[in-house]
Amino acid sequence: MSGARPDGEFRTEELLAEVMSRLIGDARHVAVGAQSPIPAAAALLARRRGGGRPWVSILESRTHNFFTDGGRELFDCAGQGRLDVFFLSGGQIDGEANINLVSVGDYRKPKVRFSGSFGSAYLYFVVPRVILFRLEHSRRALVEKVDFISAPGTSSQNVYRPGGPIALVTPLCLFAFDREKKRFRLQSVHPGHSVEEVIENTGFDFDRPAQLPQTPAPSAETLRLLREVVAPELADAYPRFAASVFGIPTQRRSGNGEAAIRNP
Amino acid sequence: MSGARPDGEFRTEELLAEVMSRLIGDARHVAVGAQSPIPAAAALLARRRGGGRPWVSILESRTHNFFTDGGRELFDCAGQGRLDVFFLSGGQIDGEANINLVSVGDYRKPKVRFSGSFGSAYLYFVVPRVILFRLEHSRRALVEKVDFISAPGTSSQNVYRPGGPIALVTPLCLFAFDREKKRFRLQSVHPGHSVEEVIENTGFDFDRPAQLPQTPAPSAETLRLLREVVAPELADAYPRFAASVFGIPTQRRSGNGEAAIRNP
Amino acid sequence: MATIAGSLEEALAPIADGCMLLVPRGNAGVAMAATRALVRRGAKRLNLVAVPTSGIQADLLIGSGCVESIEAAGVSLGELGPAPRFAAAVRAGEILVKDTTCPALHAALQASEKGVPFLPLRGLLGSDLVKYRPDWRVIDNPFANHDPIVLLPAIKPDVALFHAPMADAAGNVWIGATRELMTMAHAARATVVTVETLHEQNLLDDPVLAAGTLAGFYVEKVAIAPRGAWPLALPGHYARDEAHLAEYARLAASAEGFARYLDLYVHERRAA
Amino acid sequence: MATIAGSLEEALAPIADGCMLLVPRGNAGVAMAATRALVRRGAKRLNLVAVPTSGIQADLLIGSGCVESIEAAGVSLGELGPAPRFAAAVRAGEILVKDTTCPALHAALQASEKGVPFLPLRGLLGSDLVKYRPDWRVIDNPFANHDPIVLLPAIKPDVALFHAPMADAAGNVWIGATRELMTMAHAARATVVTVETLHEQNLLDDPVLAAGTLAGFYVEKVAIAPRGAWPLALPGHYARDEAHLAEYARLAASAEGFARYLDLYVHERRAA
Repeated sequence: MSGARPDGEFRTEELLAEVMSRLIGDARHVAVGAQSPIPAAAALLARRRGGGRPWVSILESRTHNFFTDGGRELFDCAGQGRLDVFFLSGGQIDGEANINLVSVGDYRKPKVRFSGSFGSAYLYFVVPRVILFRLEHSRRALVEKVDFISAPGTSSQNVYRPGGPIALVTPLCLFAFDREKKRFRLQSVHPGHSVEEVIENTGFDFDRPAQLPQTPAPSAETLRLLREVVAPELADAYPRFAASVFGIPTQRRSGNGEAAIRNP
Repeated sequence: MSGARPDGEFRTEELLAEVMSRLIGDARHVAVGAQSPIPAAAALLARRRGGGRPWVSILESRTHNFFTDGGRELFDCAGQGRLDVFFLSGGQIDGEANINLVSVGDYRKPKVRFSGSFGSAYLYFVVPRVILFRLEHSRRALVEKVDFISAPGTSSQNVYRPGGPIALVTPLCLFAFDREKKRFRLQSVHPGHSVEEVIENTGFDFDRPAQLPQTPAPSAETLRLLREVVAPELADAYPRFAASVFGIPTQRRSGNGEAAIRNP
Repeated sequence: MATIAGSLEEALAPIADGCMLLVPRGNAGVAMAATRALVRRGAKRLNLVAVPTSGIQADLLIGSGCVESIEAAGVSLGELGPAPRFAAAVRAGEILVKDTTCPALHAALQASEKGVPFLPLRGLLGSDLVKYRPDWRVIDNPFANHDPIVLLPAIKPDVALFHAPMADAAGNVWIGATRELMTMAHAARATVVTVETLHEQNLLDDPVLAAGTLAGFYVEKVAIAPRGAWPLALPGHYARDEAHLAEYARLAASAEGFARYLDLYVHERRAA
Repeated sequence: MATIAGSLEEALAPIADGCMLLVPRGNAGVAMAATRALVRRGAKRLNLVAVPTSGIQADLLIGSGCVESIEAAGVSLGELGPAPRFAAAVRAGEILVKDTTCPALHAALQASEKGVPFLPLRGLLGSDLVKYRPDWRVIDNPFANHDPIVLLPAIKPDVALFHAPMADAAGNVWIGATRELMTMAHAARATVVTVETLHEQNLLDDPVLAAGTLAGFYVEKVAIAPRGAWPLALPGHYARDEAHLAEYARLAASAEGFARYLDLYVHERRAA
């Protein structure tokens, strides 16, 4: 639990939201799927900075959501070419940007079972700029080859694929993805971390420049926006995240006249 | 224009509505498409007699219409197997129950152009009991072979086709359709008409029994139901028909709080 | 995305000559005021796609020489008989007709809505519609043996144009249960809407209104056009003007009568 | 068609052992009171299809031994982590999982809704989902050259089960903007709905309500179950009970804890 922090200090979640927000760039429409509180914060931050652009759709949110055609609208919208940026994670992510949201070990009798592929096997193909994120930067999360391909990082020339990965954000660093080479390239290392730490904890091989920049820390203004403006907006979709990272009281989630029911 | 008629007298439209109503049988759901006022009357009559069964959907009606999923719902509903009876007509209908709603002569430069095929090319295949009707019983309407097949009367064994024609109703008679033989069979001739008249005015060959029954006239109770109960219900979809056949004042069409606009 | 246009004419700017224009059936919110404005503007070579049928709107545009082709399951004036300028233009070979059937049109739009290149549809086989639609394909259903099925390519319209009861300042449009308007907007590159009135609150803020609302995200332009569906109905708001439609049917039966109709109701702006 | 059932148990009669049961995602109106009643009844061999994901509902049914197979794009407790009984059952090989992706589920239901044997979908190629779904087919798009595309067979559920704010005496159900509930009802052979309350007027008589209404024509049974989505949310009516869901996550982490949860909240009927 936290609340205000001394000026200049920031949490990893805040740094990552800032990094993702920059990656969003000049998008028209950014959507955020299930279990993605940091991407949701990034999208709302980008929208604040853009003065209302891009449109932001947060799957679990009632207020940041213009969909009125049911659960399929997000996917139809992406199929229409009307979704520019999406975020995906994976239990495993490998060096060719394949993601695994299904299982480790034998598919039919796995050692570990994850939640499932959600929309990844579709959105990874049709959304032009997919930002990967993984909050555990380890050799078991970032692997040489995933055990199960929920969605492949690249496809052969004849496969219809206007979309795909552009980057991978972790608590240690930012990778860019090169679709031609099918490889990640280290872009910057976050403050307090080193390239050696990245190499040691990454299960796949990647490119890197001779001179490696540090990821810029979020500015005071960014932190203010995140804490004062974005965080309360996050709470309707991610009450626990908003509470633990930003200290937003959990009762705020039951806004819109919804009373929480504690007992039947 | 007409209004009340002496007991026992009936108009052709009333007889045909009665004939179609009997053909509806024990259906769960009957739908009526565009430009089909007599079928609409038949369906509403059947529903009255069935104490609220079958469900009746009238395309142009606001009150007899439970569709809330847009223009495609009728067709989706039929594709789901949830529509038992539908009515189709044709500029031309031939002896194999092919119907033509498109044109006479060369398709690209026709002598006569009709309105178009509407839903026929689909509903004829998937609705189990399609009742054909043609209000002009002549050799130019009931032809040996249609100039354009909007929808074929029969299909080969391997074509998915749970539906098709069961009968053809005209102002002169009732034909049943035999899908195996691909031929019509004369079932009954309407009061005031003869089998010779039917033969003379029909462009296709058809079967007929040695003893040909007369179509029963509508009972006094049927006529009462049609005139007093069904006719006012018809007026929201078919104001001109309800006015000219049943003498329902045309201002009734603007029910449901809708005011007619006479001038911009 | 949507902006509330200062005039009907401004709102219609996205409807360029030669574009593929998607319009709804007679009682689903036909933008008739906008249609008259297109005639006045002298729109040319429109490739009209009716969802799935049309009446006076298509007839008026065809009679005015605005139309190059029309894809529709039917064009008629309903109880008032055939659409006279449509029938005349077809007989004269002046327009290209792409005959279809209602569910095929809905399915082909849903294909665009879903971003797939085609949708399958039952029925159709053995119909001459298939014969004259070289853009349709028949394949063997891969999930069965010897089971032919038609595939319809996605229709990708440039602009969808319709009339609705209300919009709000954000360009959200309340369409009610006329859901094909939503599919049309999803399928089209741009959507232009005329409305009776502006609603003061955001339509998406009220869950009951939101259920019948197309998000402004999909809408390019909104213009206010009171009684904008006249002489057609806007269900729940006003009925068809039967007398006017009968007058149209009578006048449009001849080229001269049609010209007189235009003078009376379109060019003179008495109807706008 | 719909009848208002006298009890929740009576309404659930169409959900026979071994049937294919269609249920919505967590915030779309999950019939949790009905789910607890199914557990109490000892439902068996359900083939669960989640539209397109599930959480505590699937986990509860799986942990209670009611489920033979599940088709879903995801099963999880959201912010509270993995669905523990689901994960345990998969690791033990006790249930068959048909892994899929959200839009594939929506498309396969739309195929049923449209009465077509399949729908195509972009994406998917090169995913191991395709490898483990022998019921999917890859064909060459007939409208292009060397353009592979996946075809998904129609999902044809026996029963769709969900919870909604209100129904009327005719069985019409107001679902608002949660339109997948309509597709579910269209795709399923029968639909069972629990609602918070009965609405006194016919929902179809009010055009604003009608826009968000599923017609009773598609509904087999309606039962009144106040707070019937608890502990999940019914958006616009009540929020998720985070404390209870956290308790579920904690208890369900072990088989023993799960049994205790059932004792506390399901079998004792404290939650019904």
